[in-house]
Amino acid sequence: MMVERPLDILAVALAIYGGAALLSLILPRRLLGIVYPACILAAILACAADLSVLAGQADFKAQLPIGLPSVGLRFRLDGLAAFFGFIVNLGIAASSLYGIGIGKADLSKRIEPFYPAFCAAMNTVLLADDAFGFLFFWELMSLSSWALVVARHEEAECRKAGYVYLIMAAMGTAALLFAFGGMAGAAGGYGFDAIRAHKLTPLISALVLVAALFGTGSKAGIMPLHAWLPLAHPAAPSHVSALMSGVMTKVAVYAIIRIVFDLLADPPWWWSLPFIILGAATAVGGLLYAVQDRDLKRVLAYSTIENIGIIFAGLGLAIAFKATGIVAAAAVAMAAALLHSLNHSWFKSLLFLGAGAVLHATGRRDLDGLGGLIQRMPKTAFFWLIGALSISALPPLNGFVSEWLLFQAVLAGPGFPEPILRFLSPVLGAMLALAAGLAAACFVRAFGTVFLGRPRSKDAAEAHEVPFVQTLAIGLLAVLCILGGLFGGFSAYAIGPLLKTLAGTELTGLLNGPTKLSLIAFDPERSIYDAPTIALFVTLSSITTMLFVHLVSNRRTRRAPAWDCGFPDASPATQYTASSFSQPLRRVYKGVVLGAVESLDMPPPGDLRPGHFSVRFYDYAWRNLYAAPAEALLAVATRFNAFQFLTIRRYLVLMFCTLIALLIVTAVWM
Amino acid sequence: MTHGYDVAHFLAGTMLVASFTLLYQDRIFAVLNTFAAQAMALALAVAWQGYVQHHPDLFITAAMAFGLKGIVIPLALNRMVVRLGIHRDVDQAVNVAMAMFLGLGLTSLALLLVLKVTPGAASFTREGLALALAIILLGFLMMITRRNAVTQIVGFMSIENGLILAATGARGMPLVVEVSVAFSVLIALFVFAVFVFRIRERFDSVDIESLDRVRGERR
Amino acid sequence: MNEAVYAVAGIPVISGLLLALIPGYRITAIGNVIASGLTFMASLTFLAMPPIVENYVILDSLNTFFIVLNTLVGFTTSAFSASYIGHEIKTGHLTPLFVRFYHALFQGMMASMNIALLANNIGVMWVGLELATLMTVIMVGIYRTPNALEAAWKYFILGIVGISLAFFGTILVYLAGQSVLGEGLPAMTWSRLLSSAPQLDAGLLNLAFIFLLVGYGTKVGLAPLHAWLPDAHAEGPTPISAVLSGLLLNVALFALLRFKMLMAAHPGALKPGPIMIAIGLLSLIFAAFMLYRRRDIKRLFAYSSIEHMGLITFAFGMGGPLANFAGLLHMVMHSLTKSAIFFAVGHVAQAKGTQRLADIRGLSVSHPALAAGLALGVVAISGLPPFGAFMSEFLILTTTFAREPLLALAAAFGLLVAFGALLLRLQGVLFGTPAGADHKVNASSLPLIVHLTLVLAAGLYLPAALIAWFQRAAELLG
Amino acid sequence: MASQIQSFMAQGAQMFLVLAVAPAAAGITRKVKARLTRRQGPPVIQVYRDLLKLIRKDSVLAGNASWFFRSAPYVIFALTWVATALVPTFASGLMFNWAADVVALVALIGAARVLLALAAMDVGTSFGGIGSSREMMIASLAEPATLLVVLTTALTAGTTRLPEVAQFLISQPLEIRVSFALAFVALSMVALAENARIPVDNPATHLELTMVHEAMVLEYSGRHLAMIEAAAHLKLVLYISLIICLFLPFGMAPLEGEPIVWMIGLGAYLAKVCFSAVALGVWEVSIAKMRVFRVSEFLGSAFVFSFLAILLAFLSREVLR
Repeated sequence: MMVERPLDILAVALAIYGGAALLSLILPRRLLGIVYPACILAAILACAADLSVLAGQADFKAQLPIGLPSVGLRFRLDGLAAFFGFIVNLGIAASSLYGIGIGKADLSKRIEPFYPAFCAAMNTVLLADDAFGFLFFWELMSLSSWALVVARHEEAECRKAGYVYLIMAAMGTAALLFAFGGMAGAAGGYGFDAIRAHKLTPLISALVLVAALFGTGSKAGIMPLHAWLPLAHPAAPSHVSALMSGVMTKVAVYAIIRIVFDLLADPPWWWSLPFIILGAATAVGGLLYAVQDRDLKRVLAYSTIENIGIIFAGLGLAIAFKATGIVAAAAVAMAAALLHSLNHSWFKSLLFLGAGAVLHATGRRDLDGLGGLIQRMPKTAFFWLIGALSISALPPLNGFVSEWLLFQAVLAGPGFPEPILRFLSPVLGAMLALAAGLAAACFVRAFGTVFLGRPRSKDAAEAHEVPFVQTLAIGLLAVLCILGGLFGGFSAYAIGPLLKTLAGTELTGLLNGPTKLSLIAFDPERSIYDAPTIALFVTLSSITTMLFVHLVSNRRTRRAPAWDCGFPDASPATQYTASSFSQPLRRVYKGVVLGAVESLDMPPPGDLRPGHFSVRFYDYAWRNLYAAPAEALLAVATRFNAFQFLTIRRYLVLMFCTLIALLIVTAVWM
Repeated sequence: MTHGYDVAHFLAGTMLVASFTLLYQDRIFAVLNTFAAQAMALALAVAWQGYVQHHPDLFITAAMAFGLKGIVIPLALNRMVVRLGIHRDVDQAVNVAMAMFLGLGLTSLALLLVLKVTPGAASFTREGLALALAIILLGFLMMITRRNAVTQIVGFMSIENGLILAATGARGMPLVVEVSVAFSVLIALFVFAVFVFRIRERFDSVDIESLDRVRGERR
Repeated sequence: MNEAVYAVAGIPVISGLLLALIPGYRITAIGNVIASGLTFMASLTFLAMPPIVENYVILDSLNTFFIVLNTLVGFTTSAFSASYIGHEIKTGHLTPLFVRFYHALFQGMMASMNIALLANNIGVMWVGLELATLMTVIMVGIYRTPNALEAAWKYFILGIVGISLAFFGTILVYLAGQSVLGEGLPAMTWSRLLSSAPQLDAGLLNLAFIFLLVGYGTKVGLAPLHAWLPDAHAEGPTPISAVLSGLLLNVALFALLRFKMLMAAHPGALKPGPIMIAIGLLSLIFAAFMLYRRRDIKRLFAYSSIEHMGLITFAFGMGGPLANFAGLLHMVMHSLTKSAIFFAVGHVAQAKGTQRLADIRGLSVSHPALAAGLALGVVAISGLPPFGAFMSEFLILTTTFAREPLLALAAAFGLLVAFGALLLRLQGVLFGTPAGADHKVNASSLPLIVHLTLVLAAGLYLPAALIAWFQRAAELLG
Repeated sequence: MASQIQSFMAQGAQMFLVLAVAPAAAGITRKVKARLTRRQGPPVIQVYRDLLKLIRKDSVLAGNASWFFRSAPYVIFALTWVATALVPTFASGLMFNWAADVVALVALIGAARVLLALAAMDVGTSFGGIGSSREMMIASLAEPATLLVVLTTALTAGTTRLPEVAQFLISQPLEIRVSFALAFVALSMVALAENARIPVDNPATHLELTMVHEAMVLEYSGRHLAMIEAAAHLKLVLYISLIICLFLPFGMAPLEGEPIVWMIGLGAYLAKVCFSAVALGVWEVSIAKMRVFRVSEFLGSAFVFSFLAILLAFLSREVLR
């Protein structure tokens, strides 16, 4: 068992995670809080190890004599694993920091023991270097997160969420089993190196593609497999939701990258089609649901789906470019996918932790019951605003960096030899543009209804700021979002070696732009985006304007009741609610892609009862791909159930028929 | 040697005929008598095998077949039928013609199957095997075409007759006697069980359908 | 001939007779545990023993481990039943007289199963299996409630018909062997038959295999022949359910495997693969669907046993070293896990005073330890890591997909449907606010812990010797 | 070095030029509209007066207006200003316009819009809600359309940097490209929508049920309102300059041009702006405002045009430059 140092550090980190999990099983309830500092420590160690590998780009292997006979349990830490390990552990650190702030009363044997286990599982998935180990830890990851989802088991919807989640996870694992089975072949070379060596027939490789897409897509929330995600992610405690949405989905992204770009070294160009099509559809579809939903955490979950769609689309472009030999563009697309995974993990964790803070402060998640929190919890509001702006892909924040790269990649589309791809890339561009617009709408709505305006409920009016560590956790993430936005060029440069291994080349244009920090997709003549300069510009000009205005004006400000076109002190109920905000969009998209039923009960003139307007949403995917099959299954089960109630004679008849059937078969056969 | 086989075949054939008769008898007493006849034929066949193969211990089996299945059990069942007052019941689940057709089909299937067996594969010739198989299948058929426990017992016993026939036919097969004893014990259990259910008056008739009254999950 | 073999076969017989004589259920319970423990000790020596091949006894790579497993589960189950039966007598479900029978029969059952496993003579193997069946029939009916009697009756009738068919199969095998090996003992000695398999008559073998498949398949509980299994599990005492699922099914399948080896060794004989695959898949999917409408917790897990037997049969039907290895592994994992589940279920049923799923709620609040045990058991049986069944199902599905994607799809479908049902019921039992009765029950969780630990350990690490045995057996299974 | 200084000057000049031109453009439009409707109309200079007046007046804030409400106007103004300053108008040799290519430019405008929509919701009045909800609906269609248009031209020019695009177009022989025609139409429609012009919105009314932009800024007053108004004017100029730069950049001075060339460029630019302002005025009086929910169809068609444009561009082009 030979190991170099980074793996040692990771082993220590894993040991801490595992130790925390085991310890928390025996600790008394009020001491359970210690798992969070432990997790932070482990996460920091792991991050250090991953960064050192990212910088060095050497890969380290280890093998334990356990696991599958004759294969053993193999670990490998290479650039890809390190990059995603960095994402994972940073997310863990933030969520754990938030977790420190959890009150003693909220600690429970149903959460704290599983939290470190979940963290450990996510790390080990990235490290696994054989099919068995990979799926082993993959399933452990699902299992531990399931336990966290059903932590609040008294609530029926949490139970339902957990149920659907674990079933989908099991289906995904089955699909991945198939993928690896196909790749390993009947002889069963389950080590990743053996899989790399093993060449596939076109049919098998097509099956593998489908299986892998299903397996990873169902975990990441690709439409139409996504319907479990808006149930499960919000059901968990907020700091766990942050992990599931911000980090666990990235593990799925890692899996598909590992399979497509590493294990099946050079995929054919048409492999990119499902990625691009599904990715684009998911990006827009996810937002359409996000912009309609009335539950804050569900909105975030749907927006996770959207971002996963963007990442998958980026991967699709990367595959296409790589397969058609346009490596420079492949590198750009790959960089977009990778950086978006990184950025999304940051702002999505931020937003979920912020939502957790809101939930903790007001006890409610429904947008229509919140409002005006910017007064009661200014820090959270400020950080959440930054998160919302970054996820809406606005410069100079980090969300825009990956978005920009992706558009650059799309613009390289005309280079495709295949007409289909030439046609698809502008479609993808349009979809991404649409997604960008909708994202802005979605988060204006979310931030506006939750933090701005006047409180729509007593809970919201009596909200209070959350403990310092929690705001600290959210704030640090906000800082990351800003830095990530300003120094996108640097991060693109940092993942250069990784891009070389995955896409074939790094972003060559970097560093020879006007400033060292400008982000350059191909070459300076073609495209530059320089966040620091823009930021500088904007700040300078806003400050100068402010100074100028204050110079000229008489700086006097009076407070008065809102004018509101002459309607004095209208009640908060007159504000636009989240559902009324999304009504125009609903009008635009209803029916086609969005299941929404509006019902209006307007009393006739003279009738004094109040009118009622209500909207119901349903997810098409849920109806057709989840509910319908489940009903069919139960119907079949009911049919079969008759076999429980036959008479003994009839059972004998069954037996007799079996015997005769088999006898006839043999009679025909031999 | 050959006429030894002829005799064996004659007896086996008689048993097969008896099975068919069992299949279309719908009066219980007639069923019992036919069964007794089949059992006697079996006893003779077994005894003959013992004589041909110079396996004296087969005579034990023969004696048991004769005594137990030829006389004791039919009488016991007779009394049971009388006590249960089911001697007029007609208990076919499928009508006789159907049953006969099925029986013919099964017999031909048995022959067809055994024809595949290479000749002389075993000292016990293919015809004997075919007959035994046919008797077994017919017994099974009888079990599933009759509703009433007594006739089911009879059906099972004729399966078992077929087995004993096959077993004794197979030259020098060890444990035959022990197995036949074991089977007799089984049958005794079977009969006893029916009696038990009757005596406990938990099931008002021995119709198996009613045994299923408290079934599975009907709570 | 080795005295350890005598011990494994003899200890249960003798102790069974003794237990029948001793009054007082406490002593008999302890005696039961001791006897099973001794048998287990004796069987442990097999692990360090060279293969034995004699006229009546065989000890080879296939059965060595299963005997050890058999005695081990017998031992743990006896320990569990000691605490279980105590509660049953307190609540008056059983009278001491019946408990005396019970313990005697328990030992007798173990004895006959060990004999069936050890037998080199196909006739003796048959006798062992049938004795085991009859004894379990009586055990199932021991509560003498209408349901129990009805279950026992169903089990009895289907069982004896199965017996007869299996016996006819045995006769046919003998006939096949007789023409090559001559009359008498050799033609019924499995090892001799195997060594001279290629000369045997293919037609007879095929015919024989069909009858054996239907006959022993009834014991295994394969789909159209399964009818006895759920009721027998649900109505009998829980230790018996554990033994039925954990051992009897295995032993029956083991007998079937012996004959499959015979078929595999004969080039001319029909390949049993397709038939086993078909029946296996049928059982798997059928049982999976049956799981949904269950209202009785023990019947639920009985159907899950059918499902897993189906999967195992499917694996052996696929054949090939990996699939066979996986099948053997899954047999072991299933018997350990399923008996563990029944231990948990038994205590749950006693604690809640009912077996109705609808009446068991919020167990994780009222009985955390039991709930954890049950949850771990279900996780393990559903083939989730870190438990052993994950490895076997991983191997089965991956290898099948590489060879026959559609079959793999069907198998996975069945497994997922079953998982859906089990998880649904598990969540129903564990979560929510507790409801219904809450009796005091002094559960001995040791057997449960032992089983789960073993399964967990197997999931992480398989001892080299076990792997070697299974790989050799897998070779022979073709 | 000399070019450095020159381009720096260009940049500075540009910043103040747009600032100076913006209100005038609005004023011209207003004047044209007035004249066409047989009214005298305010002088063009009036817009400047209004702005100064607003700045001087003291600002009245709603009781529950937060820090965000107060700081938003300045940021919005700054964002729009920077964005406008980065579009090459009279010369392509601006010092910093490499800092943001078209994609970034569109995003900057988007940022300003998002902040405005948020600010509108801060006070918590029904009209603020109406305004921002409609604004975001419009934006969700307008922004992608804009992106697609700029991408179309960028695709043809093989670069996303505006100066290069402009230079490329100048260097090309004059020819009508179908994709460009579509893109032009689309961008014009978007420009109307984005600048709250008829038929999408009417800047001149407070007709409650139809207003969008005005509804958002209802609560603003004094210097804050001045900032917002200025930003609106800038935005108009920004879109005009963008259209000019993308579709008719003729006369634009190259990086190392003689002062005389620059003068020509400046003149050309001003002429073009005036022309567009007049055109806008004419357009506004010659068409009626449409219902708010027809807007989606209007912009939807804009989106479709731009999509067709980029599709054609993709399929016609063989390989990248």
